[in-house]
Amino acid sequence: MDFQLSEDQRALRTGVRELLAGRFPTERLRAAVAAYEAAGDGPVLDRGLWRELAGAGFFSLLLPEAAGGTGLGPQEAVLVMEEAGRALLPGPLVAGVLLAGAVDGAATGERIAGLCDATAAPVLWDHPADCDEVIVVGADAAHRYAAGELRTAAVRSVDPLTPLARLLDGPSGAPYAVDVGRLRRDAALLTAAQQLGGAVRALEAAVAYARQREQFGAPIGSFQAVKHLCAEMLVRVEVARSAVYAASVTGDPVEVAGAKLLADEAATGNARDCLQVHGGTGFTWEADVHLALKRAWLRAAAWQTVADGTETLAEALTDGHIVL
Amino acid sequence: MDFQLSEDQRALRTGVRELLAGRFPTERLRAAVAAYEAAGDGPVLDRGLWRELAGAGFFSLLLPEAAGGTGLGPQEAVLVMEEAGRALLPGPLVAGVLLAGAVDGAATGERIAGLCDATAAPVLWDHPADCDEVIVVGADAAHRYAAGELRTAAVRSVDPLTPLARLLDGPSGAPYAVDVGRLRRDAALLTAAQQLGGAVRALEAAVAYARQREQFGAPIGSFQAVKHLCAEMLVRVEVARSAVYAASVTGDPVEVAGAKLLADEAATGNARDCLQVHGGTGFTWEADVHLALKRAWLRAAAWQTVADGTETLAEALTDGHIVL
Amino acid sequence: MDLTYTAEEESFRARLRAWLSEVLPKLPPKPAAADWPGRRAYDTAWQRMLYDAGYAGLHWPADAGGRGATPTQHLIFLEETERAGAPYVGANFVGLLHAGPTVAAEGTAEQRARWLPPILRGEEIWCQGFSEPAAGSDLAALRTKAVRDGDFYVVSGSKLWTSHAEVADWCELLVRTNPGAPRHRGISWLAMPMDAPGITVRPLRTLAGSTEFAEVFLDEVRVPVANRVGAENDGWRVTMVTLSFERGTAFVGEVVACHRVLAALARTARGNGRWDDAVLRRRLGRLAAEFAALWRLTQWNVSAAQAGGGVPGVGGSVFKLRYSHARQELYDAAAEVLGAGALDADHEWVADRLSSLSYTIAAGTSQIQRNIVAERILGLPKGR
Amino acid sequence: MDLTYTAEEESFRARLRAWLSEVLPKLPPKPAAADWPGRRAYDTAWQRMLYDAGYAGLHWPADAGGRGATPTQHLIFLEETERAGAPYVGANFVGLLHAGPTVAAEGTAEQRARWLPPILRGEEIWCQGFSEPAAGSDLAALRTKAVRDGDFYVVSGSKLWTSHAEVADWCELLVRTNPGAPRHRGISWLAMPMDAPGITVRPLRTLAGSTEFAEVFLDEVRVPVANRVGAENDGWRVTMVTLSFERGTAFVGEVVACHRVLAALARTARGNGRWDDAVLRRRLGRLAAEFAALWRLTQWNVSAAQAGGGVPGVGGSVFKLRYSHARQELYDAAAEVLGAGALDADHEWVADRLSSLSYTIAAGTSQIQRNIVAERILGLPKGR
Repeated sequence: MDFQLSEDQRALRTGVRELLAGRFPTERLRAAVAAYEAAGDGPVLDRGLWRELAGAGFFSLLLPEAAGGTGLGPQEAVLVMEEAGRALLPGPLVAGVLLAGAVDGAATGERIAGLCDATAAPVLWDHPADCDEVIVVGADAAHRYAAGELRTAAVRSVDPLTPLARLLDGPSGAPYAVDVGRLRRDAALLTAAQQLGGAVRALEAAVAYARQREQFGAPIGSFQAVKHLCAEMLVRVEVARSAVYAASVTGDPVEVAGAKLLADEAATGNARDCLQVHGGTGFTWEADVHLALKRAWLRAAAWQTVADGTETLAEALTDGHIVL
Repeated sequence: MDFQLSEDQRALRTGVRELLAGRFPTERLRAAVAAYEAAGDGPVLDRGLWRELAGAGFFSLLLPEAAGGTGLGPQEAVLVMEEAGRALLPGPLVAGVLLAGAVDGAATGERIAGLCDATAAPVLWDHPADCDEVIVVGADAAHRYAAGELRTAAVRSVDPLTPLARLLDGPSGAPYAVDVGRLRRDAALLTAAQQLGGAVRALEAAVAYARQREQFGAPIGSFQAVKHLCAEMLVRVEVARSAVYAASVTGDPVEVAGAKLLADEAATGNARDCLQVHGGTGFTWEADVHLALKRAWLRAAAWQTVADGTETLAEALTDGHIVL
Repeated sequence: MDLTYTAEEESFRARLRAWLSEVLPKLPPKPAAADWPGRRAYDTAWQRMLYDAGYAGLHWPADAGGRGATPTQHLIFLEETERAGAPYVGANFVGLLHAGPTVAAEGTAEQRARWLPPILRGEEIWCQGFSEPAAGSDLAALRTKAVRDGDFYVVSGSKLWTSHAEVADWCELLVRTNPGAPRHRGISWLAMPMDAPGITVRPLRTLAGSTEFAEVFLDEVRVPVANRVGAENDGWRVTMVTLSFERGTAFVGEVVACHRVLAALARTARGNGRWDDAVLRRRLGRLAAEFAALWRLTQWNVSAAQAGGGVPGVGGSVFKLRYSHARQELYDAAAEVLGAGALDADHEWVADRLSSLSYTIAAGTSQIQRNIVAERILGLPKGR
Repeated sequence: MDLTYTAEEESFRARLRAWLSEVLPKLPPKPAAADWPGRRAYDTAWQRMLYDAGYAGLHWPADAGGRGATPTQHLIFLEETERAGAPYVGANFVGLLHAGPTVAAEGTAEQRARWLPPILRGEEIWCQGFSEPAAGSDLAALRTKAVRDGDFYVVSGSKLWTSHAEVADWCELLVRTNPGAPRHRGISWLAMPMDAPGITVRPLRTLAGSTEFAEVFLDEVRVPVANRVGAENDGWRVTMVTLSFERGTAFVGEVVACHRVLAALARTARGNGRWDDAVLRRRLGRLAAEFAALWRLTQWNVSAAQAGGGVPGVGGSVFKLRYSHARQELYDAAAEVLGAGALDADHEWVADRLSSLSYTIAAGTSQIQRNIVAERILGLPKGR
């Protein structure tokens, strides 16, 4: 047993972190927010950036080398998604990774594929105007649509980096042959990894602010009330990280359910606490603190709700399905 | 509207507090614990104290003056029960107050009556060896038994001030004609009042200890972590107090349900936090901190569980039954 | 303990209800959120209607032009206007609830005559210039300085979180008049005319996307010394005195509103099937107990204020701690009821969820409130 | 990231399992909780069996008589013994897990030869004399003083929370040897023979009703200077060095036990109908995620220790914060499963619920742990 990152995995993480720091710094984050606000219902993603990410291997992570991929596995995909979550990178990233082998041009970033969870109510599709194609995934079957084939209603998204549309019709159109259970599991895992990254971002932001902001003649981070908020944020991160990484190793669907649950808690809880640490400053649009919270809400609603996750885990308890 | 204690109510509270400080100080509290531990399954209540309490009007609170009572109402009963809870006074007090008019000798303390909630699983009877008579209250009907008439199995009670026995038989014996809904409501209200008192006791103990105990060269109450625990304890007390007092005024069953819920939370939450403030000291038997927690658990299980209380409240929400 | 209202209180309530049912249908449509002049006009028109009907300054003392109502009457007023869907105090907030009472309590006869009647009649709007970028929780750290120059103070600095700055006539301003004195002893309270040269207002966008607040930059703004209320360097006390006027009514309308939202959540959940989820259902039941208790605690505090003892729990810190948390929980529950619909920013509950995030921060963070409760009520030692 | 065990690790596990299945059925019955001599005999007999089978001091370095096992092997050992229901380390705890490693790391050759072999063979039992009535969270405030008198220290004071004091042969004792020095610099580490005159042991009753701990009163107890480990006044460092030996295995058995309890809760709830309560059922599901993650975090920490980097999260503070809270939640959930049966003190889960109340207090309260995490991992400033 060696439950630590390998040398290669460490290098991958560092590489992705540096890539994103260079290609998607705060100015581009803010430009992405502005793009959404300016777009109406139009496209908002930066296609150039998308191709750059593809060029760096973002979307071919799970493709075998024979198919032009990197031949890496879920562990590496999770590390990349964690960094993407930490950078608040927008776009249908989970779809990008999971559909790279199924949708022409997705691996190279030439075309953008979407994934949509049809078990939610209402059914929401993210980045509708950016996607060239979308797979709508129900509980047991999936369907494939070209852009424009779906009737949708506009929704003003709570997350200013993730436009949404509501699907107006039930499943129809071309069936997409796929192991739906597996696809849903993988989508939950990669979403959990992004939540983990979001939780890390919120922790880092809170600690940096607590060190620098002074009130009552001292950095607020020297007060136990703030200190202890930050400590619990780290605890959430470490627990979620163990769960997400382990789920990427075992692929066990119950373990993925637990990982998604804990990563959702870490992302929303940390974003809330980060806001509290920032006080009034955090309540401003400019401080960017809200972006992590809104994204966390969005992801928590995708691919597994708390109710579904806890029921899955409860069932596994009596099934004798032992994760440990 | 004048939602404050009247002069008389203030005087009553002060009187009861002083009475209990004199008649049931810490030494007698500890003697009561020792009595339970020595008793095996035998009686543990101090009959002399019980008669003294009766003499002070404890059990005739709700009896009309014509029946030898004080002619006071639920508001006064709640104040007395709060003080009893604060003193951790043992015994079937709720039964004493509610059965004073129904059981001969109960009002004068000559005989001790018990009440037993038969909707719990298992059905537990407190102070079985002390009661001369007991009313077993089901969901819709109640039955009356003389001491010794019921088959019971011994239970080692988690609360060393409240011996318990488990009833072995279902309802039988003499039916007791009573408005069961009303009796259950009143029992829940008076139990909530004792929980409120227990929450106050825990708060007072925590604050006293936090002021006096020094670590790292300062009273631990000067550290925010301890300060904020204590502040939240006070918040729980004040919210529960408003709910319990208001429920005693309106008698609304939904309001009683809410009051019991919040008083249970205050009692158990405060006892837990009091223990945390006390650290290792609180973990000792001698510190008495545990007594409040164990009593809080016992009372939380009686007359209304969290599940039942929240369902009652939820139903009232859609019924348009507006408490406000 | 009496939760019934007196005949007088009931008759006050009946008259108010009758008046509301008569006037509310005639109100013009609400202006858009970003239409500040429209909002000012709407809010001040409502204030004028209250004035004409005898409800303006209900809780102000009679000698300040108010109605000298009891705290209970004020509670009834806030409860009934909220239930009836009457306009909020809006742009009149600072004038009616803070600057006005400050002038009433600490101003000279001339100052009272100048500033109070226009507030009551809805003719002048006030805003508040207290917080600064480096003075949030620690308000006494404020740096905006006022230097005496003859009959004027020359004021420079910046203020934050100022509502209605764009349309206000006056700003109640805390400034540092003695930089050498201990923090709390060098502050003065000034009424600054918002049309004075040197004032720049920059809207401040919140995480909800709206611009309910502004930053106010002050560059050598000249404020007459005659506009100072209270003695020079005594502004901290002047302000705290006013804050301590809390009569338990601060959140009456909000608690009523929370009850209404909660009932609507239950109805919606019944409608969309989520009510069958026992976890969500009991969560709503738990919140029903919470807001019922907060209503009773409100009545308790109002009664205590009416009895002359002031509001228990250091002017409402106990209440605010619990309420702000409960309100956030309410909107988290709303998100559960809405399911994925909670991602639609146009839904009223989603917008309110975003706003509710400020409740544990604004007007004293929960951390600061816990310090207050622990030190001033429980008597725990200051210091760490 | 590899969660499979190596062939070597699997063969270690297989041998251990085979041995456990052979010896455990032959164990004598467990002594009663209050039978201290019986417990000592039972625990030391088990230690002797481990010794004879080559499992004693598994994680000790070979040059101290241990087996030099990897952290992963130690994890496997703790996991398998817990699963098999083997005896706990019990009376051997302090010797094997703290005093022994201290002597191994800091003792002289003579001291190692004198004290280590009897620990491994189950011949001598150690207890710990660290905490004092006025030195709990703030251990460095300890006052028990040791005054040099020739070749002896004369020790007076009192110690608290000492397990197995009644039956121990030795006590690892922290004493103040230089009252004038800064708090952390005047402390020394002594091995005190428990049969020395002047020692009084008073059992300390816990809220669970048992007497798992004792107070130890020291009245001019003479301890040879030769029994000091490390330099005079260097005892704080000596102790901290040992505490930092954490290899992530501290809670292996407990996490395995929690999983077993959780599965039993689910079975019981299925049996008594409470499983139909979605609130309780999902609460158990939530706990399943929690303990699964804590198991993975354990494996993460053990792997980190094995890779030589030490345990992340300052030797397990992060883990302990979450685990102690989760374990308390587990027993609160158990009380829900039991319903009114949770008032029966004879039920195993009720007794364990009471014990679990100490988890957020013992070995560093959660408050202290959060300070450690915030200051030593996150680098937040000390001070308030």
